[in-house]
Amino acid sequence: MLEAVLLAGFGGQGILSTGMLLSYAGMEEGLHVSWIPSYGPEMRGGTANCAVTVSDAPISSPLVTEPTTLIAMNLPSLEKYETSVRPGGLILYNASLIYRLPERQDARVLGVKANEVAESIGNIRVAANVMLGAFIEVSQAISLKSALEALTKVLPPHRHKLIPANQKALQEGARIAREAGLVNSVNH
Amino acid sequence: MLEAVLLAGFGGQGILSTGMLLSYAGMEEGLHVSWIPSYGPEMRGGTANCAVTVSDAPISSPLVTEPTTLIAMNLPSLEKYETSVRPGGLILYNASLIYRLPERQDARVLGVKANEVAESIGNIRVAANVMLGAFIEVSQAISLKSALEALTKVLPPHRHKLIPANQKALQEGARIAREAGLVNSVNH
Amino acid sequence: MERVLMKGNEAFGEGAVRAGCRHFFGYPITPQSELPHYLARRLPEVGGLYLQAESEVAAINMVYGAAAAGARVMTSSSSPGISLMQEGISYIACAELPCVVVNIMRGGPGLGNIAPSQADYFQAVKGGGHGDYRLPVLAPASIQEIIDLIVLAFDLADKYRNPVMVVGDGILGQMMEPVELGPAPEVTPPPKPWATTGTLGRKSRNVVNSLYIEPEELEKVNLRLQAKYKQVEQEEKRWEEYRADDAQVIIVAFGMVARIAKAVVDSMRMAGIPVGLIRPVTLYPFPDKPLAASASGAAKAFLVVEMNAGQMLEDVKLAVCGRKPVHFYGRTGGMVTSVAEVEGKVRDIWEGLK
Amino acid sequence: MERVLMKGNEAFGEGAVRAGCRHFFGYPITPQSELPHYLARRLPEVGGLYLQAESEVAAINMVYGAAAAGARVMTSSSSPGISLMQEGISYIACAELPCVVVNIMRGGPGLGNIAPSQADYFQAVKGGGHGDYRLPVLAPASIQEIIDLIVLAFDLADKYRNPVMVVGDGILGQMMEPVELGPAPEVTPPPKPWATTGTLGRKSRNVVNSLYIEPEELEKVNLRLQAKYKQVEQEEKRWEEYRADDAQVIIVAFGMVARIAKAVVDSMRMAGIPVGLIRPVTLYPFPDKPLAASASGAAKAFLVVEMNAGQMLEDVKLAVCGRKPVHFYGRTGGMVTSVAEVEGKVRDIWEGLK
Amino acid sequence: MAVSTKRTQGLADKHFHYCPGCTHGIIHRLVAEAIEELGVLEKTVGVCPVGCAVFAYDYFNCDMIEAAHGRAPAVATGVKRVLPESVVFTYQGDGDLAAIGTAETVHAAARGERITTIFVNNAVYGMTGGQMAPTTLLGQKTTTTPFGRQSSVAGYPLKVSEMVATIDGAAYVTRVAVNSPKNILRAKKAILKAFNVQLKGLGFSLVEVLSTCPTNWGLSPPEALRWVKEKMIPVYPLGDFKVPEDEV
Amino acid sequence: MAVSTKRTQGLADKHFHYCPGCTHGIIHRLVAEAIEELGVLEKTVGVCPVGCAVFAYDYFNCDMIEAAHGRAPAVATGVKRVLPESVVFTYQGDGDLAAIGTAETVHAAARGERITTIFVNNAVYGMTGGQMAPTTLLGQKTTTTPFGRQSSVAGYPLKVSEMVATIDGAAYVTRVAVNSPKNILRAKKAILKAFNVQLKGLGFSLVEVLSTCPTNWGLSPPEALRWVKEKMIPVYPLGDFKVPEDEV
Amino acid sequence: MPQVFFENERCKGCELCVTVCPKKIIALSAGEINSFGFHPAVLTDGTKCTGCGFCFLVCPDLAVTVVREEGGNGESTDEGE
Amino acid sequence: MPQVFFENERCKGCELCVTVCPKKIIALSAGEINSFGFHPAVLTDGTKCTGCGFCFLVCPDLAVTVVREEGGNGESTDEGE
Ligand SMILES: Cc1ncc(C[n+]2csc(CCOP(=O)(O)OP(=O)(O)O)c2C)c(N)n1
Ligand SMILES: Cc1ncc(C[n+]2csc(CCOP(=O)(O)OP(=O)(O)O)c2C)c(N)n1
Ligand code: SF4
Ligand code: SF4
Ligand code: SF4
Ligand code: SF4
Ligand code: SF4
Ligand code: SF4
Ligand SMILES: [Mg+2]
Ligand SMILES: [Mg+2]
Repeated sequence: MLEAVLLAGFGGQGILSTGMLLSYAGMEEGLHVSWIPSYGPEMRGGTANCAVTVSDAPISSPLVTEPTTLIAMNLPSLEKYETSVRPGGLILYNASLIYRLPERQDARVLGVKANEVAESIGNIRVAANVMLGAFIEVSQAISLKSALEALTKVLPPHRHKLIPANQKALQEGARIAREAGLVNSVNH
Repeated sequence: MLEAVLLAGFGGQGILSTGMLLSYAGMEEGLHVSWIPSYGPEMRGGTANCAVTVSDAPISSPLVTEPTTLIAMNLPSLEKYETSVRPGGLILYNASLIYRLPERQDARVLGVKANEVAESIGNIRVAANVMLGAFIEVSQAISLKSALEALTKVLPPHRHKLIPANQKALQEGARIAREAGLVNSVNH
Repeated sequence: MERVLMKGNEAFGEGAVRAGCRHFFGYPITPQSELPHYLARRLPEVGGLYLQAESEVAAINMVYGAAAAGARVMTSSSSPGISLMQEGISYIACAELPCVVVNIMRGGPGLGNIAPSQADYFQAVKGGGHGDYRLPVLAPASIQEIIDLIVLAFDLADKYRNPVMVVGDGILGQMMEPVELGPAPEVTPPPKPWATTGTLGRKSRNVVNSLYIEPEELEKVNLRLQAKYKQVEQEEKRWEEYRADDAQVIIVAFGMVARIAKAVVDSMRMAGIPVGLIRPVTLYPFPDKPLAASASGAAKAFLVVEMNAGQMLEDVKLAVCGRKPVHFYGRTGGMVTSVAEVEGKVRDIWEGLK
Repeated sequence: MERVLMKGNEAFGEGAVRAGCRHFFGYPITPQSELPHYLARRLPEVGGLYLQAESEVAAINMVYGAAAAGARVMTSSSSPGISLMQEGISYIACAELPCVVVNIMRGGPGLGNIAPSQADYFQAVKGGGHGDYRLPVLAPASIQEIIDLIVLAFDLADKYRNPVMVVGDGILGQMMEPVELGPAPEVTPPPKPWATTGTLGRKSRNVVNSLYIEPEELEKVNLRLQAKYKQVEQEEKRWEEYRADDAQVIIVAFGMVARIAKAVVDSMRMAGIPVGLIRPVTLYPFPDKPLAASASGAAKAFLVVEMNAGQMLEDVKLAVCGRKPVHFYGRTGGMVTSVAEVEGKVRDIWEGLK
Repeated sequence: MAVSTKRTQGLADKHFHYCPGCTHGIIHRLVAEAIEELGVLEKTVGVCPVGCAVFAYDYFNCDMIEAAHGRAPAVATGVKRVLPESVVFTYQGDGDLAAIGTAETVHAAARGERITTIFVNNAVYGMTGGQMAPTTLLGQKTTTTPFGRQSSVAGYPLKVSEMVATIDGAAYVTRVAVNSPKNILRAKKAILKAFNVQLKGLGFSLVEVLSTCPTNWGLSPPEALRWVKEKMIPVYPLGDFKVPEDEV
Repeated sequence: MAVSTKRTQGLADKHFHYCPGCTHGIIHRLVAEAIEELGVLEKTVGVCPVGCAVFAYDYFNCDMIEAAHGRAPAVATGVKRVLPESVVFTYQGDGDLAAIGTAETVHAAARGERITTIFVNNAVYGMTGGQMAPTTLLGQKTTTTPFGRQSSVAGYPLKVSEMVATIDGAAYVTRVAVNSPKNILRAKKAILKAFNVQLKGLGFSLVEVLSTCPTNWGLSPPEALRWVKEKMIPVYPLGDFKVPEDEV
Repeated sequence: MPQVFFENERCKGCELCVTVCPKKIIALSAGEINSFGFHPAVLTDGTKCTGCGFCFLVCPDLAVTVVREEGGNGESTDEGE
Repeated sequence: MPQVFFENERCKGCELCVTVCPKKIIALSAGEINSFGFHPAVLTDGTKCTGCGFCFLVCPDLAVTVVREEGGNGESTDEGE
């Protein structure tokens, strides 16, 4: 198993910490993991991406140039990275901010209204975790349980009050993915 | 003809401008010349050396590591450079400040009390020109006349009042050399 | 042993603490910021000092002072900031003081950008400052290796009384991987009887200096430095070979790029192409031996891959010395080579060999 | 034509004035002081400006501003000061601004001394600053050549929109030789439509910049720079050959050392030993062609002579590429090679060849 | 007659990249308006810093130069000495101007360089992630003073205007803030005056502007405005520190 | 009882390399005497500049470090932070401290660094051949202001003490001169006080000493003393610019 | 009557205009969201607007335009401390 | 009576002591010359010396030693402006 996930969007969507959560949970499951961020010069609102690799074998190259999964949190990210996804890969997109369907015919695709879900939970910054919940559900790369537990490790103690919201986000994402069923690229 | 002259002493003795004078006069005679200074970090009183090459052929290397003539203005300079003089070369030393004879047996040697002469002329800074006068007399590398004339070019206009003193110094040096006759290394 | 997920930049900091470094002077710059952030928190915990300097120029000169006073001391920066340190590094090298300088390289030249790069190779290994001096330069390729090499860096600095540079790029600095910290190593820096601590009863005064007004004296200093560098070249070359034994195409790459190259080696081997990797761990002294050996052995061609326009390439050519062709593939400006690109390049070379 | 006796440092200044340079920014340092002294007097005479900066860092950034405003501008310094300019030079190279930087090298590393040296070769030709940039580097060997090359330096800077470095050593800077100035050359710097002069009616704004936050963009800039350097390498290699045609031992030396080498060539020829000299006039681009040609021709051995521990040596080795042995003789710390020492070295090589 | 708060011609038609509520945007507008109102847009050359305002060359609608970190006054000097008729300004943060660029600032002032410096003091290094600046307040938490700035370790806030005012070549030195409409209007006047001092050739002019960094202060933008008023202004009092003699 | 003006133990038994009549030598003696009298010679680390005092490491009889040009305060900071119990001083010229080292000086002061800086203001770059310094007087001829320093080109003399006194971490800032026996005695007291401020941990102390450079001023040594009195002191008035609060 | 326009795509929802409006008639739109993910500012009751221009003055992103009659109650009446 | 000694090899003949001596009893030796080429300072009339120490204070090269009785008329009597 090797999942090379690219999470892409802009700052403030919680992308980097979501990627970290995935890595952490993977490590706790005994998998090999790596996490690589990349962001623009803006402190807030600029691009924020991160690449997470989760694998049962040692990771030679942690760089993700051809992701197995793209989690696109806004339109520019989808536009920039859609073509790089591996054939047969997965595209999860934030349907709150992306109004068009991905064009790739050879990838599995699922849209999740992450902003709406996050706002309904009461914290826009958990949007990316909604997507992560969906990813875990679809990919089964790690268990949802590991992710839920890893929150305590990833969030610093003074942020632990945010754990419930984040758990909710993961769970909601997973639920939506479960209920939606995956849009299969071949027939969407 | 190639004269590679090393003038060495400490700052304030007029060494660098004396070397310049020799170069200038040589150039005016149509010879190839070069002038290289070297000094310590002190502004006054530290070591001040200069190497002048005067030649009737183009000068490939202007560096003087084995001078044909050493003009030593103080004891440390004599001690440092005496051994570098070419066999058969010339050592002129400032007998005002150097109380011992050079030890080289294979060089021609002449001592001139340059400080005393300069003070008698009324300007200690012409001491090196006293030595230059002596050098010109002994070596005939250039004519004394060229040196006397070149003073107007080497001294900046606001220093032209010093020309008589410098001329005097050159002439006195030449006279002393003429009168002394050269201490031949073989029999001193 | 507990595995913890750690950022590269933090690993540099924790590694330094484990190496007994208690003084850090630096000036913020992306993409190495997590390193000072980490140490600003961590050093006071162990009785150490994090001090933010007013500039990189000041930082390196604070390092000079702290090293002169006998401390294990570190600074870190990224490309433009390292350029500003060149005068200071030259001074430290001449005064023979031990210290560690970390450069998390970013896209250049100029302000460039904050994306990963390896374009300060020349500056690091040939000496971007004035005069004949050299720095041992270490290039870790994983977070775990950062922890290990930073300890080595301090040891080499003390052993040779010389600044040591550790280079990474923005990816290495900001990525996270699990590391096993293990028990802290025993750290026993050698005594520093030359340190300017105040004489405190010592009979003779200590002077830390790089001024030698007499050329004869300065030449002696240079001869001593050159002898030291010769020793470094004899004793400190480090490299990793990966499936290189029987390889006909040898990839040469350092740092993060070597990770990519490893993936290429694996995929090419699966495709039946005998590719191997030689990864310099020390960039200076450059591990020319394994390259020379390959050049006289199984290797039919070399491929140097760098995130620059071809800098280490020159050292590889010097090592191979015309015996086998040396190819180059590089990306610049913060672009990162993909596995596929390098595979393509290897295939081309392989076709050419047939 | 009138011959005048001129100091090397003054010749740099007068050459710049003849090249149409009207702006100089610098910070004092030995052994180049006569250059600013000269220009402080001379520039006002021709309506120009001499401005003393508060540091070398400020000086190079004033140069950046003046070049951006479209001026022909120069700065000069010596080794430690040039180290401080490395960040600025990298910026100027990336922003593609023309300017001339003079380095009168002195003994290093560190504070070193003020004696002559060539130990900043690496810094000059490989780029002491961060990132992949290059500077054309010119190395005059006589006062007359200073006058000529400084004009060339400004022309190359404008032609390539790149900083150009001219290097000498303390001897060259402070020695005097007669020069023939001749009539001032016609100077017609190319138009600079990119200069930030205020828009003054121009439709689009000009921006001088070295920041390209997107790696894709910065890579494009780097590719443009690399293409430019390739052109420089094709068009601008300059060297002097002296009795090299049939020489079996080729001395390679630049600057003042080449003058010494010339004397050695003459004396060795007189002794019946076929020695020649190849003197790089451009250190970058390095004149590898004549070396490669000799290596495949009459030459049986090369002797690189430098006032450093062996820096140009690497470029010579890259050019000779293992075809013939390359020997080295160097003095450091401000010590100057004597003719006799080099003769001795040549004799040894010659004996070895027999 | 209907008037509207028209977008100044001094700004290019670009969206700012600044964080929500960051007052860099306000200061940009004020500078641009001043240049436009003085009618010197065509002969102005601006010099940007390295700091959050690094992209200011995309925003100001005149020729622009991006300087190395801290060196904007030196770069501006180069431009102004080549083009004495031009109007040259630098726009610099407190890391850029008051830390790494200290010497360049002091000496541009000492030379009486006829340039205008807009000094944005937000008590922190914004762009690089909220490290301590020389102007960080005592007790203020930053990423490099995680326990709050302690004078015993990290010294005291540097009062740039007070310091620069002691320098003979400085003609106009003032401190303003952009934390309220009233202060914004005052800031505008100060910026206009600074450019006028330059146009009259009186010497170096510096306007220190207290600005916010909600992101790195960990405050909402409205809280940040309050923090300027309650915390910063007491340490950095507003007002003129030096005015040209013919204008006292 | 016979007393004699004994050579201080604070100086090594070396001849100074300074030009005849250069008052660097007097200042060396005062600093050395102060260190000796305070009984701290064994725990003192001195930092020399690049400037005519570059060889000061040969003269002061304690551990010494030669710093890069202008960086002595940074080097001193490194030492003092590693060895808080040591006594650390820098000895710097006006090129070293007031030009290239401006930032290092200002920030050592801002940090309240517990070091003592002896600032030798001789209005010129002595070592490198008499170029203009930031402190060169208006109209003064130097090798780089051959027609006299003009404010329109080269700006105004920088008043370092006045400037540094505005900085919060500076505890003691004073200006003295060594142009007469009386002023020499005062200078000695100031230097003693500066070291005391350091020993008490009160912060940064700076003693600006007006000094001569007969060589580059083109004056005889006695004329040079007069020039200090008649030309320099009017521009650089003597006196305290800041004294520690508990001592006012 | 003065008129205030918000340019939605420029607005970053920072609420500075909300804070300084003396009439408290600006709020962030609850429902709307621009393409950067921000809730832009809107007028809650335009009729109360005095045209003071504070919202314009304080907006860091030039998202606000205020149109008013000259001589109307404008910037000068209330200095908005 | 106070005594003043000059260390000839240290003296650079700068005349600062000559200038500050209130009794004008110091001069450069006309005949003597030290090994650096300087004419060292000498006392012209030691009997007039007050032991004020100004020559010591001003000598940059530590070439002067003044020995006097404690309590004698010393530094404090005349401040040597
Ligand atoms: C030589 C150099 N050192 C450090 C940096 C990194 N750097 C970029 S911006 C900055 C400080 C920004 O702070 P400030 O000047 O206060 O501007 P702000 O972002 O707060 O507006 C630093 C240290 C750099 N680009 N170059
Ligand atoms: C980086 C660098 N720049 C310049 C120099 C050259 N330099 C040596 S001393 C000096 C100035 C000396 O003047 P000052 O500090 O006033 O001391 P003084 O000699 O007058 O006592 C300069 C510019 C240097 N050594 N290093
Ligand atoms: S980081 Fe701070 S200064 Fe920078 S744009 Fe954001 S709020 Fe403004
Ligand atoms: S050059 Fe000036 S400062 Fe330097 S030693 Fe001579 S007189 Fe003193
Ligand atoms: S113009 Fe004034 S009253 Fe009207 S909306 Fe804006 S701030 Fe409120
Ligand atoms: S101040 Fe501007 S950006 Fe902020 S909420 Fe109001 S309109 Fe939007
Ligand atoms: S002690 Fe006083 S009176 Fe005696 S010689 Fe010295 S200066 Fe003159
Ligand atoms: S002051 Fe000192 S050096 Fe000068 S003349 Fe007198 S004794 Fe000699
Ligand atoms: Mg800031
Ligand atoms: Mg000075």
